[in-house]
Amino acid sequence: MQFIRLLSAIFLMLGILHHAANAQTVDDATLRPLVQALAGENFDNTTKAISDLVKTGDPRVSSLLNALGGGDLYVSKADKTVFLGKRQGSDYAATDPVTGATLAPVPRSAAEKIKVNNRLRREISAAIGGLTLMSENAGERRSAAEAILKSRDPESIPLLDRAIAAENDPSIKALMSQAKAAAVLNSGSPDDAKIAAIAEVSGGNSRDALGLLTPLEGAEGPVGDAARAAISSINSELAIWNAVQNIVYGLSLGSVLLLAAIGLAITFGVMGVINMAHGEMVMIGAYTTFVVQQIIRTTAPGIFDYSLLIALPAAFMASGAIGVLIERSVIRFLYGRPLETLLATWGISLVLQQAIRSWFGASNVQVGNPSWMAGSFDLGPLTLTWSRLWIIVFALSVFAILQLVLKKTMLGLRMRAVTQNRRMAASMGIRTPWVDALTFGLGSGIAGIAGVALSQIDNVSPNLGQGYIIDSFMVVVFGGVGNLWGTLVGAMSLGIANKFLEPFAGAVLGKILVLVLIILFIQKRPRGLFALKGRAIEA
Amino acid sequence: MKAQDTLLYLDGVSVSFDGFRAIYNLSLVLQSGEMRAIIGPNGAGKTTMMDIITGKTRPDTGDVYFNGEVDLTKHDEAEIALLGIGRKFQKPTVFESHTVEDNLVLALSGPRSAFSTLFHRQSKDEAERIREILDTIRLHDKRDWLAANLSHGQKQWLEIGMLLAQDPKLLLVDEPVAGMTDAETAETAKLLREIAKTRSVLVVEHDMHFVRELDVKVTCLHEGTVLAEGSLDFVSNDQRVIEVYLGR
Amino acid sequence: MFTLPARFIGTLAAAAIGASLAMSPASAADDTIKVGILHSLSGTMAISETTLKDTMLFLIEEQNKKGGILGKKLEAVVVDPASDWPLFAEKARQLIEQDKVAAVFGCWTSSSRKSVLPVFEELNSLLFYPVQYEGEESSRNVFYTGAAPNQQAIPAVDYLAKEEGVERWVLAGTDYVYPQTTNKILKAYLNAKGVKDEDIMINYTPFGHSDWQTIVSDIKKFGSAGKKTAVVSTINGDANVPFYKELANQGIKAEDIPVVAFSVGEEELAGLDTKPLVGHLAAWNYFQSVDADVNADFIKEWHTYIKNDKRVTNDPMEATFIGFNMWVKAVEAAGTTDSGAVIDSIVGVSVPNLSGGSSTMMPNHHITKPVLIGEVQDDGQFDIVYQTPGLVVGDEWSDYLPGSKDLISDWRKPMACGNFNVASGKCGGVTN
Amino acid sequence: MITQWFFSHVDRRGGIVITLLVAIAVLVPLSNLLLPATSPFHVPTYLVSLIGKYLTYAMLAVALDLVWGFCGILSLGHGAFFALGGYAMGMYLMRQIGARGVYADPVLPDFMVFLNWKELPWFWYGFDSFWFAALMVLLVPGVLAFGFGWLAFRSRVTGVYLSIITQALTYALLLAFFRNDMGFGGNNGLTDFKDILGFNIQADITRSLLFATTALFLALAVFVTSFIVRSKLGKVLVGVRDAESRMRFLGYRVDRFKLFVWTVSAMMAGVAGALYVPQVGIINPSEFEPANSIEAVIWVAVGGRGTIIGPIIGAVLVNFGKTYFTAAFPEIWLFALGALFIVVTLFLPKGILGLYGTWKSKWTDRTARNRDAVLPPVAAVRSGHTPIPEPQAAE
Repeated sequence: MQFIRLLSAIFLMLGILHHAANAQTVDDATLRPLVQALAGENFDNTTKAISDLVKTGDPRVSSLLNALGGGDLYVSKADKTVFLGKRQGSDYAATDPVTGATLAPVPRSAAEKIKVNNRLRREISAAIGGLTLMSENAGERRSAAEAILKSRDPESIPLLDRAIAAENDPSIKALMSQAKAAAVLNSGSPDDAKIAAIAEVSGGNSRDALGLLTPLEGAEGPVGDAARAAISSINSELAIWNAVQNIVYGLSLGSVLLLAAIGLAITFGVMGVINMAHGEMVMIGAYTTFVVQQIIRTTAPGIFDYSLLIALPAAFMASGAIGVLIERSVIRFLYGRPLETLLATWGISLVLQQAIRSWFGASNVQVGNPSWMAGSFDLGPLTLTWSRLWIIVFALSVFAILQLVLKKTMLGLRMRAVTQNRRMAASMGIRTPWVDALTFGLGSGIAGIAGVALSQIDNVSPNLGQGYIIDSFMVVVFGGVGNLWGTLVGAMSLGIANKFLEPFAGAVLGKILVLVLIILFIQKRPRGLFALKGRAIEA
Repeated sequence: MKAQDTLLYLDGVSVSFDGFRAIYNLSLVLQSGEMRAIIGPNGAGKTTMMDIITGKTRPDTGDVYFNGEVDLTKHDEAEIALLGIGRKFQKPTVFESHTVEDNLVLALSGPRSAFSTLFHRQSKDEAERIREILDTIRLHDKRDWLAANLSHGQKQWLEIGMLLAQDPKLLLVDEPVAGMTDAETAETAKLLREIAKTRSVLVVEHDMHFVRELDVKVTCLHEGTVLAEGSLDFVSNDQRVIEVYLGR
Repeated sequence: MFTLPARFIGTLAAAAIGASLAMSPASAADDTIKVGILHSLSGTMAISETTLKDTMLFLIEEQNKKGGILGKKLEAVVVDPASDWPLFAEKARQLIEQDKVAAVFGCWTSSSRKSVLPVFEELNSLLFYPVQYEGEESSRNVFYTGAAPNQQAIPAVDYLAKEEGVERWVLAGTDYVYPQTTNKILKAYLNAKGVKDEDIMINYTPFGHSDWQTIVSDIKKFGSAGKKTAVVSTINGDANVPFYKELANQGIKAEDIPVVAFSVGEEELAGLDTKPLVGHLAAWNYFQSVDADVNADFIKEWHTYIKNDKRVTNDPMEATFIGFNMWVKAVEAAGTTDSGAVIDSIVGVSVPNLSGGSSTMMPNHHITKPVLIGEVQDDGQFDIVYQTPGLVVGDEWSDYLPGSKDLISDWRKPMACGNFNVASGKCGGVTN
Repeated sequence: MITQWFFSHVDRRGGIVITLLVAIAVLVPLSNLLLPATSPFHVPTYLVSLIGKYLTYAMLAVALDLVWGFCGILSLGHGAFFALGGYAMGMYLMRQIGARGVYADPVLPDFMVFLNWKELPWFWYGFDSFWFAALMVLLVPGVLAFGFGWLAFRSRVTGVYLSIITQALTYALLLAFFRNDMGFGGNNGLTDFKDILGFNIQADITRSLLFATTALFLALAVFVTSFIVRSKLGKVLVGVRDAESRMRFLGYRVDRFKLFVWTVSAMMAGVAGALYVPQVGIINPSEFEPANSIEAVIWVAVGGRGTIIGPIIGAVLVNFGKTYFTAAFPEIWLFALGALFIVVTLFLPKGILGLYGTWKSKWTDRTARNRDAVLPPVAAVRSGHTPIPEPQAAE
């Protein structure tokens, strides 16, 4: 019922609005009580206050409502006056919402924010939408159209007609006609108009269209038929998109797995160290990101967007250094005894976890997304998030770089020499201990930069590593120990398999099925996807 | 020539590992009771041939028959071993954490199933046979040693001893005297000739002196196929053999 | 050749002796009352539980400043059950039998509570359990100071239906008992309110699930069917951060599809940039943002104790605070720490809670609390948008589950029964 | 006669351990039940169940060592068999609760009632009988191990590949048992047991009896293990461990031997789990955690693999350490535990017993050589070589 009432409120005010094409101003005396009313005891009063304000059609209203929505409107506890506030230390820098005159700053304890909940936010945006449909600013017009597309309010049809006529930005125009069609479908308009509208919406984003059409599905007569037809065609289109979505999501999951596993592909795959501390290397990378961001937040907030770029080398260094340390102090005594490495590295992982826990505390730390990683973009009806996309790109480039290092550099050459025939390499004058340390350091370092990426999508806590260690081993073994390409293909195929299973099996069963698949697959290929020719490097 | 009434019969056998032809159209026949020496430069496919016979590698084409009727390509290592083909590796592989005696016990012919071994107790004549073998391979006084502590030559012998214990119809011996002193080499040759009295033996060897001491029919392999066959003198006078060994 | 067996015997003996040493009260001063703290300090649950350990130490210190109880100082005995459920049972037994603690404050997950429950009943000791849980339990020896489903889930759903006009529901949870039960209760409740099954989507994910792409986009799909949709999240602590990050990135705004969570508090938000999440909701019995003097003081003292004014407070901390004070009051009333006496004296004890009112221990060993609903703010705090007018009594046996709707619990004598069946009039559950 | 047969199948160590276990099986319960709590020799109930728990872990370790130490199969999923055995026992104990559950449902366990299940799922049938449950304790892990092993060993999956798929196995089971729909009580698992074979599960007498049973079963496990190890089959296993392919060329069907010992070991683990549950009072999916299986491996390594009693020492030591540290320094105990593992690997590469084992076998070997008077130069040079080679996860 609440919902209907709020709609009717909006109808009402918009109804008035489109009489007043060019908004007339009202004097402050009439506006002030309305503004005061915004600080009502409950949300219903505030709702009413909003619609009253809108009725005045005064240009100041839209900015006022914006302020309200943004939570910049406060009311002083003492004399209950409403003012526009800005945080300033322990005070609010206050300005008069009506006149815009600057007032004496109000101590924060003496004022409280005017509460806004989701419902109010919706009403505000709808109201502003009505107010700003004819605005000069294209951005405002666009958001106005979007707002109406959501509220689907029939009363706004004539207003929209004029807006569309006046509009010269094609994209906004399209949006407006979408909004109009939506409104038409929601109104008592004649069938032919509705059928036209159905055609109109079917042209737009198929998922929104589905949302608009489903209510009509039950309707009889030509409208119902048109709706049903449109829906079925949209659904068939969506079916294809779902497959695409599974693949894209699968790749993104795959690249997360790849990132987690690729360091292990070196320490375990190439060196044969059953490195149970690998996850902790990832964790250290993530915490390095946190530290870097902390420093940036305090010293140079301006460059926060570049924090990750700074974190990458830092994380590589941090994890890499610790890796070298571990190799020199423990692992090097264990070559040729791979199973001991399992034991020792397990111990190391416990120590590292506890160290981080004692240092940074047991709870999650906050790692922020730089703006270029936040948000998403649409590919057809699919929503792809930037962070995921970047992680795919990142994972692949890490892989490529690693391949280059191994294939093209002197270090890589030596690494391969040592891992293939330690004694021979040594007798050829390669300082094997040095190479070992660097190799392990490289693997750990890579794990570290993986941590930077994972910190963007997962929570950063002392348990971070534990969450990835098993999957990482699965990937490396599935792909074939000692083969980087195997790791790549392994990660991607596991990711995609997971995503195709998830929709009908559910996340839990899906994961179980993937594990079973791995077990069965190993029966067919006892040496993994890309079995290494000749003497396989393995435990 | 037919597979019947031969002990080992390879005909037109070929195998290649991703492009590289290890064995190409190899044919070789071994009569029962015969000892044959296989020579040939490195990479001639000697070891691969043994792998094929013992079921470690499956040939791409060609027939491999044992006793005239058993198609070896259809069996795995264990089955082939039980058929009576014993193999000694180039690098001596004995069970280092077992004593000399236990190594022989494991090799000793007899039931091989899990349960029979679980409740197996050593019988008189088994003990007797072990004693014999220990004498033959001259390790009697070291029966309690861990195999790990034997010298290289002693390991070679222990492995031969294990072959005997297996009591095979056919022995495949891969470079038995590699890394042996001359004295040991001579001893080994003697030993093998002794063995050859009762069994067929296929010896792969580089060492010409040793082959000469064996003084048996020689087959020379090159690039996975038979280059020449006959007495050592005949083979070593063969022009192509000389080319292969001395290079052009 | 006996060196080895000797060593072996030695080991066993050492183990036995050492164990008894380890277990024997560490420097047992008789002029103190021992309080056991049974929260994981390592392993997966350390994230949530470590704070509660600190809270207990803080409360005990405060109490000692006031002179302790019955003229004796309180002494905390901290152990680490390491997120390992059987270890919880072992540690509980150790605290009670060896350290002779008067009461134990601890556990977070239901599994840990279930594993220690028999120990407390066998040894007749006291456990104060400070976390919201699925209900369906009432033990003579356990005091549930966290929320039962009716003190969290149902008011939240009501709010969404009334204030947000939600008609279509996604019940998303981690695949374990608390979400499963809560969702069962909610589904029954929603159906009772006339919501059709096709308007309810139930989805479960494994523990620590970190890849939410598919599910979030499914929620989007489900939400685009023309009816106002909301997500009721019983997703377990660890998986929340990636879930919200995905929500934010896929641009699901609270105005479009609000998410109300039962396991997300200030502590969890601490790991998140909340700007994109403004408006999503959580239902608790306490928020740090509660505007009450007692709360302000508590936060101030807490910050001075922990020497870090960034540290947040949250609902389980309040539950611990309430539980501890109830215990203190009950002990003082009974004049002894003896379990039996305390169990009798604690029912009806009423102490101030942090939201300005006061909470009372009910005969079913659950407590009365207000239910608050808050919207996430960009500063990682919650803005309280709704509060139940009165206090809600914790309902241990849900009225929406056929198995338990006839059950009540009342530990006062003479009934003293945890599962009294009003239908059959007998103690001891349903008899069908 | 029997004793003579018995001792012909265990070495001195084994014999002593077994006698020792039998001894504590008798003494500990007696001291717990008869001696007054004041007496210095009184073992409190708390310790009884605690040590009882250690012994079940020890049994798991022995089982693991049988496949890893003697056959070179590194299982990172043995916890799964342990847990399955535990669940079989747990289901029996659940059925024993009967109408004493909170909902007083005569048949359905509580968690089924509040999940609103109407009748018992088929796989719960029969568990009201102890002997059926006992059979399942052996069969469920046994059959799973057999099926798994049959696939894996036949297709010659070895080394880390095998280790990792065993881990996948236990991980998959973990996820599966978490699900309420599986009908095993979800993550809360099975708990709140009342009695076993009519004995109140919380009574001291029951605990003592359970302890005694555990000790005796551990003794049995030690006997079975040493019987296997000392038989010719044991020699074959070690052969497989050190040179698998050589074994094949000797005509042994390696896969069958592996399968045999693998299945036996799994059953042993199952029994351990079954004894664990009534003493701990709960079984839930966390027992399937891959970390638990890895810990078991660590017990064996610490104690010394390839020996029969090393695993027992390792299991008891590590778990005692855990009990002690988590109480003594709850904040930092992980440092201690982690350090322990690192130190053991670095300085006791073959575990606590390894030191001894190395020394001993060298000694016997040398005496053998001295007796043989002739000391071959090579042997002299290589006398530094440790006769117990690494059990290789793969040849």
